[in-house]
Amino acid sequence: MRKTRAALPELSELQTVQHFTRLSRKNFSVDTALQPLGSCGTRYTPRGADSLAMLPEFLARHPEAPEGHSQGFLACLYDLQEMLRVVTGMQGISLTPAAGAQGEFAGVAMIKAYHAARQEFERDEMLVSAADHGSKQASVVMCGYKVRSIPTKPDGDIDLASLKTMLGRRTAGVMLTIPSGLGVFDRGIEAVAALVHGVGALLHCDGVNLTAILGKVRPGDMGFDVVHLDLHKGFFAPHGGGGPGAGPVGVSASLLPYLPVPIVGLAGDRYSWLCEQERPESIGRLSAFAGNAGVLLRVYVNLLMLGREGITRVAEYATLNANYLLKELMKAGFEAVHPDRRATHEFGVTLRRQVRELEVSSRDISKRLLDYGVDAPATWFPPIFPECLLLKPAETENKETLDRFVGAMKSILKEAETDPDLVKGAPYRLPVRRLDDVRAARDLDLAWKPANG
Amino acid sequence: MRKTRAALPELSELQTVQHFTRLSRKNFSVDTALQPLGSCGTRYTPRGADSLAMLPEFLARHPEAPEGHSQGFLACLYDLQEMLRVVTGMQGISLTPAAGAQGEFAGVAMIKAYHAARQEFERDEMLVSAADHGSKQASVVMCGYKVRSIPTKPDGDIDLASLKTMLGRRTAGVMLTIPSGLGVFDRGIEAVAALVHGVGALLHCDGVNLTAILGKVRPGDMGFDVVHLDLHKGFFAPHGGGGPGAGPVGVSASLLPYLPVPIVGLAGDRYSWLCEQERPESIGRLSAFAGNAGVLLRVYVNLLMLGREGITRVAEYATLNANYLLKELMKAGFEAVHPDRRATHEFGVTLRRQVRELEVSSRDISKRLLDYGVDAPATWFPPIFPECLLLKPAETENKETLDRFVGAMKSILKEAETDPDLVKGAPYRLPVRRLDDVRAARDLDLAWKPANG
Amino acid sequence: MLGAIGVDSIEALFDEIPDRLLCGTLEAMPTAVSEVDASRLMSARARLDGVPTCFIGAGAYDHYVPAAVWQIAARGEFYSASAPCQAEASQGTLQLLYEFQSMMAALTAMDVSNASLYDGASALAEAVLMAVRINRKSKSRRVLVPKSLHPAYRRVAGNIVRNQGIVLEELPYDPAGGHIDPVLLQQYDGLDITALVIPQPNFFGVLEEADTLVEWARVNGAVTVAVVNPLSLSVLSPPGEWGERGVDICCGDGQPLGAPLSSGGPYFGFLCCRQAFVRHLPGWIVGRTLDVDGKTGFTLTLHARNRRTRRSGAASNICTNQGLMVTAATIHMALMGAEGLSRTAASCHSNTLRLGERLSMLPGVSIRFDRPVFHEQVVTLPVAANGVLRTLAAHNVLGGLDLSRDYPELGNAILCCATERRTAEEIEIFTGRLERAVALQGGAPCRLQPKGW
Amino acid sequence: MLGAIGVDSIEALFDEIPDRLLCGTLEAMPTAVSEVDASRLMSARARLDGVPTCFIGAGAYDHYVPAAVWQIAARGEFYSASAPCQAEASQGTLQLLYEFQSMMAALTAMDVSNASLYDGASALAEAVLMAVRINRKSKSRRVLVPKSLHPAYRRVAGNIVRNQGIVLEELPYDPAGGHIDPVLLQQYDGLDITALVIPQPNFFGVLEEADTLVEWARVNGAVTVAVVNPLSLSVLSPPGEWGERGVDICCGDGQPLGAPLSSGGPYFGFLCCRQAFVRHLPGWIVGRTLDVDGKTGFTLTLHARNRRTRRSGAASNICTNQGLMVTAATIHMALMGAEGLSRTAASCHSNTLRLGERLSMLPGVSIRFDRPVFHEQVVTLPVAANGVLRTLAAHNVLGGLDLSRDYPELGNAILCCATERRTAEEIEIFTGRLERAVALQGGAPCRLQPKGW
Ligand SMILES: Cc1ncc(COP(=O)(O)O)c(C=O)c1O
Ligand SMILES: Cc1ncc(COP(=O)(O)O)c(C=O)c1O
Repeated sequence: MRKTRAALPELSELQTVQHFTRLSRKNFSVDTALQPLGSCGTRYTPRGADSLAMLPEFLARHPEAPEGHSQGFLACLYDLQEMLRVVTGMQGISLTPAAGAQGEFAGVAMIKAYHAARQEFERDEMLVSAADHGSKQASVVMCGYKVRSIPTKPDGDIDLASLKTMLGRRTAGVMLTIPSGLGVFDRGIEAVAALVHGVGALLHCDGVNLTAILGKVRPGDMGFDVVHLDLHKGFFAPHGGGGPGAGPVGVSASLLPYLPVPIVGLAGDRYSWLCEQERPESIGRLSAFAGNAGVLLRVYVNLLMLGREGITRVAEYATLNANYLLKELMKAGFEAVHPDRRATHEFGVTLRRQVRELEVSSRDISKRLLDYGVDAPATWFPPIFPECLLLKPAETENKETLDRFVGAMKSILKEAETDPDLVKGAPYRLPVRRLDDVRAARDLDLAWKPANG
Repeated sequence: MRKTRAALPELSELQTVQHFTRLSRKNFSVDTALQPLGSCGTRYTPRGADSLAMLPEFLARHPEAPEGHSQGFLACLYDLQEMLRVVTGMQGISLTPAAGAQGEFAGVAMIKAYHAARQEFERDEMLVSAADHGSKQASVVMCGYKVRSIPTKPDGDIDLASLKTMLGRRTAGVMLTIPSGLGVFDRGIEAVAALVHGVGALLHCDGVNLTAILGKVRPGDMGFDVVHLDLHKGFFAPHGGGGPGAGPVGVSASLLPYLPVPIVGLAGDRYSWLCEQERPESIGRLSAFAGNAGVLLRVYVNLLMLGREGITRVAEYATLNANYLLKELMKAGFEAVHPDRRATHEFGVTLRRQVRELEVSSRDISKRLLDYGVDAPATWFPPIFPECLLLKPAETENKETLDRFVGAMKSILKEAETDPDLVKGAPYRLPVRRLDDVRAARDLDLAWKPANG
Repeated sequence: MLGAIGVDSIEALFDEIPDRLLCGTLEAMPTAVSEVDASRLMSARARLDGVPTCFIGAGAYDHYVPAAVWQIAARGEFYSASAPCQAEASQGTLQLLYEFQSMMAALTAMDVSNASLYDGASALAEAVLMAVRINRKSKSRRVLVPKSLHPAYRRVAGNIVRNQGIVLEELPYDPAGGHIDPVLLQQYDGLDITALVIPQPNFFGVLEEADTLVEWARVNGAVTVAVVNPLSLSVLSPPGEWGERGVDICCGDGQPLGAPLSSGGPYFGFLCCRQAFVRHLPGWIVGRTLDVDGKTGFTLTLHARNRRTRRSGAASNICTNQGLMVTAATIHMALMGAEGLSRTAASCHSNTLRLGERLSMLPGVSIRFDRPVFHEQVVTLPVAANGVLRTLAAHNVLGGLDLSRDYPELGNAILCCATERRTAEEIEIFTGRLERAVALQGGAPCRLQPKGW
Repeated sequence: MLGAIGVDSIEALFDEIPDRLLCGTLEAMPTAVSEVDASRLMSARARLDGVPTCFIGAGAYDHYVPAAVWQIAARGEFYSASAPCQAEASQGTLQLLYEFQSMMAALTAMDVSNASLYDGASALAEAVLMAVRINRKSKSRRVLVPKSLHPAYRRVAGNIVRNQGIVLEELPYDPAGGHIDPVLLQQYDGLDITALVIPQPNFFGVLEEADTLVEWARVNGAVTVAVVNPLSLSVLSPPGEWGERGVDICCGDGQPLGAPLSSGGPYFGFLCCRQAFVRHLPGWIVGRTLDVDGKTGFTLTLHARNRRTRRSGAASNICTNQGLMVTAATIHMALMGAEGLSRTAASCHSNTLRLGERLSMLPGVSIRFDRPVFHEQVVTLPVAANGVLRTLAAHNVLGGLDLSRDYPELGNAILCCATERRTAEEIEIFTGRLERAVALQGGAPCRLQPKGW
């Protein structure tokens, strides 16, 4: 038995409501910030998708409810599997990974299982694009592989020559993001796929940016063996201040047996769970039940409402917005990372020149953007391009908002020229001024204690 | 057929959500303002009451649904009638009036019907306490009565001597608020009731302040013939920026036949509507269906959760808070309207002296309070005490909040002494500075037109 | 706190209440229950009522409300805001009300709108009172009210205006068309008629010859009062354009604009009029003005404020209105736009026509009136409606409203409505069930084979 | 916008995609439906599943979630916020996460907590990886995992750590007590064991001898990992106080803290540890720091940031977590307080005991284990569980989890749970139905007379 009561707050309902309502108002968010530039790919979730995913019966459904009490729910998941199969062009889908990183892990684990089934144990390397996201390193290591980095050419596409020299009998797979983390579509993707498959390795796609090409071109058609999606980024599930997500994986025929469980099956008109017993070669389950079911339902409803026409429209409008914004920023004197390429739904702007000439960093500029009511993009990604702003205007932004953003960037540039300290001191108009990260990491204060008030 | 499309906005869902979310953030409210001082008696509605009143079946219920599909809903209303009967000590309740003013009208209309049934058509006067609310005038006129005003003594109680001279064969009824609009409990109420009944007139109670004495003393026991409650003020229904409300009326035996319909009846274990046919002497219905049913359900759930103990606690805490605040403000140099009386759940502080000496008005002070994050009380009520602040701290406020309020009042007083223009220019920290009411009434702009942007 | 006040118990704060009046513990009031227990009770009661398929309209319509509407309207900042007495601290609510007034003006094609009344029926009462105030030339206080107007509206208006010597005179409807035959008005030519009320569509769903009626009134010096369904105005000619100059006053119930059925309330009434009559408009009115810095802001204006202060001359007693419902309606209209509203209206209309078509194919069942309808229609059955409707209800279908109480002359008639939410399948089920229910009551024999319903 | 970009169609923006890869219209993807239509489909599917009375626990518990929790968590400012990368624009989320960490530390009596992981099972995998990293002295990578731990947790942990040479070794449970008999551990005395996992309560609801197990691990140099139910910690001894010095790591699933069942997710995993190990803690961690003006603020700290940048050395791939669920849990804990949580826990416990008592009175039915339980328990039936549970489900009762797949050695055993939401009446219904279902399967004859269930 517990001896002393846990030191939780003891508040009235009104005090609780007031406290958290006030906290909420300190956040930027899609619903409130002036120009949310799709940081982390955050998108608006239609309120209808949200409500319909939370019908009382769905909220009350126990994960171990018998299939007889689950046909409605399973039908939704099954339909979602089918929709994702169609839009990715893959052969099979498992919805269960809880986020992009877990989907990424599942992909690598399936590749491992595939080679293991072929007894090709000498394959111990994963080749990862140099422009890629940090989580890949960890996902690969978690599967017992070594990582090697594939260089990209100045135009952003994979350097095929280098790739050729790196591929071999030790290659288990190659991991790319398409469109890439800098928003370019790799024009040599078919050649890449051919080379990879040529050595018996598999091609792994980070689908976090798939929204940009939805309904235009599909990973399955490009030759990928596995793709994971980030439903809370490109697929309209809410971001919730950092989650929950969902990271379904789609696979080509060669990886079908290894898909993580559970999967929803259909026999006649009856839906059922396919689990470890039914799918003995599966890499298994990755969470206690079936992943973030509530997120999946939201995405399902949203895809229903978007339909065939809608998904293409999303890709088109997002791409239109990005290319317009890129052009306007270039007109305003900013330098594109890949000036000769089309933007997809995002693009990089490098502030190298400004940083050199004006002694403000891209971080200063992004903090100053906050004062303009813009939820500024992260400045530490992609790692190979320092002092770069990655911009991803969602398809829901309109021209006025984009023009306002360009206006803000222009005036910040002017501020940086005339009064750099102003920019360096930003932000000024938020609940706090610039925070001391170094202090946070050094004098760790991670939990309230009576002593530290 | 319509020729030109109505000029409504055409927005995307995200734009709509953003616009109204941003608007909402310009409001003070119980959930956000630092010290909501129960302006208009606004109270916190427990979120549970809210959710349970909005169960899908209740929201989907058609007002003309047959009784067979309404037993659950009717049971709630019936129970609420019974609870209100108990807490008011009256003989019967009709829940149907949509707000306090409609309940007030219903009360007067029932008094009219009562005298009409007795053929006492010479009764054409209503006596209304001078301290009372402006809506009474209109309610009385709407029933074809003349209004006469009853003076109060300096201590706030009704002047019995004057009352005696005013009462007579022309008196239809006497209307009081108890506790009064200035927060004093009329100690002579029994004598008043005896005098009124002595001349064959009826006694009408505005129950807007009943919360202050809930579970302590009941209108029925004091001799009132009719009382109307304001559920969105004292009874925890949300205020919604001005409604919807609910203004049930309770009556003594003499007015029972005249209660407005519909009422819920119970025969055996079956609930039914009692309407015009079943209650032929009723003053009739006051809205198309049964009033603001959703508000009534909220109040019902809340009374369930408060229970017998809870309602008394509300009265006690509200009274404690008011008396504490009064004492602290008096210590801080403010003058009570009724310094020798107990406060009930509210009290008046007169700023006569400050206004005279410092040349700031009570309006200036209340606007300055807004800068301190306090949802300031109205300064135009009660009408007989100009330059008065009526303070009504809800039972949910704690000592810290009350002390903060006293602190704010003290510093405003200091500001008024040292820099009166500062106070006169308030507010400064709100979405707008002080608004020009005169211009609003003179250059009427009541609807957007393409021309005026 | 007790110490500061100088008492030693909370009870002492109630010492001005005569002891013999204290009620002691209210045994008849139940003791408190927790939110869990309350939820159990309320869920059970809600389940008891279920969610039958609804074909009743009659003033309350089962429309789909987009999820965004209430998710935003329910934000604490709207929900728990007090009345906007302190304009500077209520700009959210006030701007929203201004937008509401603008949208209602656009929808009705009237000059101005107030910020809501309790419901459609009481709004009609206020409209009649307003008409009497406006029409100074008329001494008769005779108001023509068609019998084709909603019976509850007629009753409510009567109950509210009755004591002011106003006579509501019933205009019969044409037995074939279900509308007011303009020829009928000739009997009133040249008489002193204060006002004419024109429902559109009328209670039977039938369209009146609005232009002709308005012209008659204009010629005869009667003020015109339109009673309209706001959703219908997205497709039907708006009252501001009826006849040559439009109507003088227009009112109705706002329920179709985002209010769930919820057993009849809260909905809201609206009231619009010509600019010339704005000073007679009851209820709150919000005006646009400037603050001391010249920035646009919004405030309550005209008598709305004064009503709360002045004790004389107030023409209406309305204080609290239906703020939160107006909040929802404003969001609803902004979200739907004129385009969305007209799509909903068209879809309701085609459903109603389809229903009429299907039902009138049953033996002995026919559409009662031969004039065009909107939204609902009267259907005549070969047997008493009462029993048929009861049988349908037992199968969870609410088949319409029995008209025998209010319109015995119509025989076995019911009023049926099929909103956009009703599916073709539900209409088929209704048709099939109706046929069998009629047969059961000894009407026409059953043509259809049971299909496993 | 096209003009600014210099293209004449949106299609042109996709011109870097090789033509032969374009997928054209995706005929297999359905066309768009409106929100009304989606609502019809989803409601029908939800209704299909219904809301059976749930006696299943097994890692997901049917607790009541106070309405305030999600009304606040669902505010757009939390719901649609992106990840808190720009700390200054995310102080709401960040302070909330800091409060979450504080409350979890208080509840578990551990030094620090992270800001969440996907779910309890994957949190265990992370805890095992962390234990391996921490225990540098141990070379074996052998981790003892009791068979009394949730089977899905064991599988998930295995699937995730499998490729890193970590061995999860199963510890059998005591057949009489259902717990780990500490004597059994003697076989491992002095061996190189990297970590010991201790579930409390375990999967069977049985309480382990946690103090003894922790002491064994301490003496034998094994890192201890507790897997706990956070609600139980309001009454049971917290892991930080087990044995002499408490455990090293503690994890579990946060579902009981405000997450609806919702088919298994989204829930959230939590992970707490000693201060000394904080730099090994995966997932986001929020620290309190100061801004340039010395004002308190909050920011992501430690490697959380770095993981997103640096491509090497990351030990875990977690990026997105379960932010919104943590938001709800934080509000939930603040609202309930330690007092409220322990009341819920006590109420679950007494319901479970009552259920055990009632069930074990049935012939042939018995409680399987003789040790004290919390929250759930194993019940042995006289016939195969499968058929009995199916019969119960047909009567809308989910009678528990069939253990025959994961624990065939237990025979006809089910795991039953009765949370605070289950009423005495529901327990009686379950008991009665179970008796008859057993009889139906040829078990003991029926003792009870049907009571009209
Ligand atoms: C390119 C890329 N891949 C993978 C991830 C990981 O996805 P998640 O955050 O959903 O786990 C991210 C997100 O940070 C990402 O940006
Ligand atoms: C004393 C008093 N009586 C009556 C009313 C009218 O009540 P309601 O606003 O609910 O119509 C009010 C509110 O303004 C009031 O303060």
